[in-house]
Amino acid sequence: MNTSVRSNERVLRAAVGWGAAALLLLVWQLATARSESLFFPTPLQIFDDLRERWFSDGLSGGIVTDAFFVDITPSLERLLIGLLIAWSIGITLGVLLGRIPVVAHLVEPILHFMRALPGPVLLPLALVLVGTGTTMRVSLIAFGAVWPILFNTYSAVRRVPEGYVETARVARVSWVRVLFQVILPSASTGIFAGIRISTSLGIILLIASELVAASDGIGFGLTQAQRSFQFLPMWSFIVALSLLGYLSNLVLTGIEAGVLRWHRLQMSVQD
Amino acid sequence: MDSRQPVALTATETVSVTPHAADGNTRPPGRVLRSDRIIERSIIAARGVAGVLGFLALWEVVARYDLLPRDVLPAASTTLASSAALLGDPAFLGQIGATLWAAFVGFALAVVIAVPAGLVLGLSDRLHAATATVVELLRPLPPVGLVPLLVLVAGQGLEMKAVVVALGCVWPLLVNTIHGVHSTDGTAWATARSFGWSQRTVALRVVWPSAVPSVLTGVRITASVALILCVGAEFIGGSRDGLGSWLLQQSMLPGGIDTVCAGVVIAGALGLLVNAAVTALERRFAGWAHREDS
Amino acid sequence: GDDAPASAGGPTKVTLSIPPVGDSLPVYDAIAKGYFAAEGLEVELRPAANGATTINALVSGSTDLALVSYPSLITARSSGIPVTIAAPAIAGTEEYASGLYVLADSDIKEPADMVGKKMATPSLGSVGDVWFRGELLQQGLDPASVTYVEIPQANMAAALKAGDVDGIFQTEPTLSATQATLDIRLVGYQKGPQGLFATSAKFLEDQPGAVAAFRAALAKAVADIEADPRGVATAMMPKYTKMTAEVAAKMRLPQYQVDYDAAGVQSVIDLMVKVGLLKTSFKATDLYQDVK
Amino acid sequence: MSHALLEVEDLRHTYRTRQGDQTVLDGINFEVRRGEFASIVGPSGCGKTTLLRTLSGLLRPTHGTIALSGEVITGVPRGLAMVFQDYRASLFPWRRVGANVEFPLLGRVAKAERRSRTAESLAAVGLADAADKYPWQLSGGMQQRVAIARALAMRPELLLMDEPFASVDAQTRSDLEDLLLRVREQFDVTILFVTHDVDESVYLSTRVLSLSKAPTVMTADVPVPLDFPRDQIRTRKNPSFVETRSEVARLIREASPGGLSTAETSH
Amino acid sequence: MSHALLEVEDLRHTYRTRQGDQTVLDGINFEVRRGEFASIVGPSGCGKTTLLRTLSGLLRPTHGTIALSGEVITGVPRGLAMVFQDYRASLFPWRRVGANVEFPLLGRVAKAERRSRTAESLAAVGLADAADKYPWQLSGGMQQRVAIARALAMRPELLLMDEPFASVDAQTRSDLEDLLLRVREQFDVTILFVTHDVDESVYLSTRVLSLSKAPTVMTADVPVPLDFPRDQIRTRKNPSFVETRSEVARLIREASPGGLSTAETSH
Ligand SMILES: Nc1ncnc2c1ncn2[C@@H]1O[C@H](COP(=O)(O)OP(=O)(O)OP(=O)(O)O)[C@@H](O)[C@H]1O
Ligand SMILES: Nc1ncnc2c1ncn2[C@@H]1O[C@H](COP(=O)(O)OP(=O)(O)OP(=O)(O)O)[C@@H](O)[C@H]1O
Ligand SMILES: [Mg+2]
Ligand SMILES: [Mg+2]
Repeated sequence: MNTSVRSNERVLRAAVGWGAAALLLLVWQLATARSESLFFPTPLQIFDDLRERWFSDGLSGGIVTDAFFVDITPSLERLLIGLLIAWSIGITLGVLLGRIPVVAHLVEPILHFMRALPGPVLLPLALVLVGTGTTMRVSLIAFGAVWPILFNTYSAVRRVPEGYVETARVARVSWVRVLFQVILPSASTGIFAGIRISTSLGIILLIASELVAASDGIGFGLTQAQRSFQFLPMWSFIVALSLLGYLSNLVLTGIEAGVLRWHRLQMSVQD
Repeated sequence: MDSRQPVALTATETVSVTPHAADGNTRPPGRVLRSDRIIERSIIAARGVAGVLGFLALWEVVARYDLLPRDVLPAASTTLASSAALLGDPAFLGQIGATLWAAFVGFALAVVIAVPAGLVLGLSDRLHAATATVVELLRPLPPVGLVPLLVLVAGQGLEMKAVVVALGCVWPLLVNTIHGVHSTDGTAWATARSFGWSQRTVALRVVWPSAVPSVLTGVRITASVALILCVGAEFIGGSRDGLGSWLLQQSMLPGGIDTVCAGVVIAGALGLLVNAAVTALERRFAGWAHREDS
Repeated sequence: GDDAPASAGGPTKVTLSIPPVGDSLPVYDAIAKGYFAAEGLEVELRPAANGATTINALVSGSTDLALVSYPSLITARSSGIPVTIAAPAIAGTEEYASGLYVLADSDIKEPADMVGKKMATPSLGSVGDVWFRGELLQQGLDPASVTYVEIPQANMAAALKAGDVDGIFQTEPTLSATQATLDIRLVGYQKGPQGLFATSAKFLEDQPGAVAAFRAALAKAVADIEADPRGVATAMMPKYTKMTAEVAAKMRLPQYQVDYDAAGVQSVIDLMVKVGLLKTSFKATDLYQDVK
Repeated sequence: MSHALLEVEDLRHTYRTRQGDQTVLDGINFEVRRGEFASIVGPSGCGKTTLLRTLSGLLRPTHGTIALSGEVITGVPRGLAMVFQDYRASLFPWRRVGANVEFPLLGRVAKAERRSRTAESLAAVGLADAADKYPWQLSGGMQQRVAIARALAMRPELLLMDEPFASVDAQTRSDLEDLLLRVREQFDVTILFVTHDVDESVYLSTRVLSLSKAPTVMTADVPVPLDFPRDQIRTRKNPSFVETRSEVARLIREASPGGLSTAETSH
Repeated sequence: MSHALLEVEDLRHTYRTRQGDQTVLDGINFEVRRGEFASIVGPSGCGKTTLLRTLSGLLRPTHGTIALSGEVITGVPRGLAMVFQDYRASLFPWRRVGANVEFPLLGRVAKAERRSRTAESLAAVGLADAADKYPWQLSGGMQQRVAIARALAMRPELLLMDEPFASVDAQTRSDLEDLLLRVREQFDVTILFVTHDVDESVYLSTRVLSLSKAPTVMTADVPVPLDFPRDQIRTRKNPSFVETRSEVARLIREASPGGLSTAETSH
């Protein structure tokens, strides 16, 4: 396995991918530049606005503007806390369900039902039950994002070969180590898949939760721009969302690549 | 068994042939009878019912005795009664019909776009590399955040809802289809080629069937997402009809929380139904891929 | 129907987006009594979302007419969105009193006491918001010294009770419900034009007849209501919304406008400029056009 | 019939990988005549699978020609069938056993004919009853029999088999060996059989071809002086068997010095 | 040392399933003394795995006692290691070979000691170089050697092995057999070895225990009168080997009449 050749190829693929993306941007630019539509500014205008809005403070000013701390940071914070809650609950519950069939039988129908509840619509309920503060937003995000991680963990844990567990038991390994060194690593691919899905769901719910009773955040900014018919900022917020999703995915991919290195290698051997 | 017995390379006499499948399946070989499976299923079902009842009881108690910090949660009994009443209301059923239809249209749109695209991208490495970045940039866009913009372009009707649903469903379907194509076994591919089949025939007869389970998994995941997105779009975009806009109006009414709760319960039940339907579909068309489970 | 052209024989179909509240009473009355039909209109009702989304729907042509607030329309117009007034709708009165409420035992006696506190508003830049900021300005206070939180009307009572906010800007019909469960006190209210039926410039241009017919039908309904507000309300609200007859009977009604109150609207515009919600002022008369 | 069924001339293959080129086949020449059962033995990694993939047209060799019935092949030739080592992945799990056997005939052979060929092939491998099962409902040995039945249903002139019995247990393996010899008689098919089990190669074939380590050349072509039908116990006790076996084993050992245990890595 | 290393007394096990109860072990008695290599043979499904699972403490028997060094076991006892049949499901794919071998020692044995034991065990199975590879980068035989190394690193008094070589090919199998005999000497470990291959049992052991069909009892306890070291060719030619082998085969055949090949269907 010659890693330098591999990384060369990766660079090439990325270059082709970004080339295509740039091409698409160009098409977008040309199409919008000619239309003069109020609703569809050109990508150049959008990026200008984006930079102006959030990244114009220069190196001395710490690059990001004050608006960044109003529009972006609160959302990041809510998203992160919500996701962390969702992940901890989801993984814990998933392992419980996967290892104790009776628990699974008891709560599975209800969990499936709760999973099917449409997140944005829970907003009025959440407002009533949890109030209008950050708690409401974080719990909405956590509630929406917990399902994929829970169910992925559950099915991954169920699929952990019994041989692994028995091997550990014969070695008289404590249950804590069985959990952390056998069950969780063995289920880690499934868990990571769940983490990815839950992140994109979390972003959807973040936006939904910031639609009401908020005074900052991307969702709030988006609605305000939309309410005041400021289409350029509105697009900036949309692009910011896309970038947020892209970057969070990048981060997760990075972590996953580290943690699941063995799995990626194993897959490449079996190909 | 004399001295001319060849060395270990020959077949040594075995006591018996064990049905050890070479795939490491170490399940006891005992046959499971149909009636036993029924018994087992009913035990599981009974536990499920017990769980649901326990949950409802907990809800009832919490609501009755105001155990939550805010004393606004309607009781389980009240909510279920209003849900039942709603289900008897033809106007409300009409709203549900509208939601289901829009979710279906958007979902179908996503399938029609994503599955063929996934097949092509799965088969062509170059196209895959070329589109990867664009996909990665577009994928995280939360469709619900685009609703205001879409209302401007597509109004508040079926078109808008369908576009929101399709936008949300197209990516998981695409990813699952590509994954399905990639998971076609190399030997299966070589076997089909050894039949003297063209690339196209192989794609049609081997790659596609191999991809079906993964595609159907994508369908199962996205079907419930479709419903959630549709209701969300109606709720945020104030659509002309549908469960979401109905909930929106209820939530604006004083004391509407009871009906909102009832509507949410129905929305959840609807999601369960859709999921059950798609799971049945999956068992029917990709049962072979889930052989370990059955 | 979206953009259904007026066919020679049949009635003109228009879609109308309204919230299921007392503001929409003339519409319900006009439908029930056949005033629209008499004017050759067939009105299809549609639930309303927030003001901006509704205005977007007007522009996209998916809705022809919609009940929105003046600040929504004014903001849209100043951003160059081609929307205009189809007909005036409502104005605030002492009795209607859509305004700032606090808990009965609160220290807050007048809007100025809100400085440093939290106020719930149904949406930023809405009628109540504009009015409230104007009040502060008048007393030489900085409108930004109050924290504004967007909370749906239905959730305001709970937020006020829980102490999440110190004051709420409430309107009917939620107000009555809030008063039924919570001891609240009026601090100040907004007078003058509040809501209107908006339409797109394109619709007004293409179908001036339909707009004229719409105004005429509404005028008849408003006359009915002025003659017997309680009667109309108890008859119509339960029929078209989930409201019970008892609630409808007690419901407070706004002043329904038939004639365009250009001066009142101009003062809204000026106020919005003053509080910084609008960059440049324009003439209220630009918003309204007479049609045949 | 002036031509042998299969003629291989100066076949060379070099894998071009990122780690550099690796020459696997370095000039292979041989012929297989109609009716023969030729086994190819050679150390692991010497290129047996590569050879079979070039013969079946799945892989284009870097150099050299392959002719089937006198015609140089370019793609996958007609009249050829292949049985892979990995039975689990070579049967299609979404088709029942009968449908799997029928699969290569689709669009080529009329339905009635397909049905009868399928039934006949399945009967030949003793699986007439299993047509309606799914492959994964069968044991490994049975699955490999299905793969053989599928190959037979194609009525190939030449049947290529790549270590077909490597992943079944010893008892099943000897059952399958005898089955293969039986169907060979019944269907009158020419077989090229890759294995790395010397005993197996001698037991089954009329001729054993042995390969060196990579870069691979042919090191021997040993005829097997044993009559058919063969018998697991009697044939293996036969002095000719023992002698041929030792001969082939010696040839292989010479071609690839050193034990197996250090060479086996991966998959 | 008045006690045998392992004493099994009237061991019975009944699986309670929904289809009714199935008695698998029906009163098993035996002892294994320190230093012995005892093989257990018996027909498929007779309960060999069940027996090993009770001995290892993974399964609590319905009745009877098991004592290790005179102490009746309740859970998984100390001083015991087990090698499973399916090496793929017993090595952790996310740990490198060295880390796999080290795994049972974590938290019990100091780091330096762990390192040295791991190195020693891997060297003993001829895989000193493979410590930094992942298990799936190795061949099946090598993986099974890793599993053996892991068991050895635990320095068990008693090593239980459940058909450990059933899923590797014949050549590798005989290599592994010899390896096992070597490490047994080196580490001076007592081994209880389950197989259904009679030749293997005789070749490896000092003693062969044979089981009947279920409900299972012990039908024979045959000492193997062969010296160590053993040799794949010479030992198997030895008349004592041939005789013991026939004896055991006869005992088994008597215990379980009936053929095989029809029995194979699966899952
Ligand atoms: N697609 C490929 N790309 C690069 N190298 C390959 C490829 N396929 C095989 N090789 C290499 O070519 C050599 C011969 O492989 P091949 O599979 O033909 O051997 P084999 O004789 O069939 O071995 P075995 O007995 O293990 O099946 C090996 O060293 C292998 O690593
Ligand atoms: N967990 C279980 N529950 C119920 N029955 C079981 C269970 N495990 C094994 N059995 C049954 O007990 C019997 C003995 O099984 P066991 O696996 O011990 O046999 P074995 O001798 O190891 O067979 P093999 O040689 O095939 O490995 C079988 O009939 C099997 O069906
Ligand atoms: Mg090979
Ligand atoms: Mg067993």
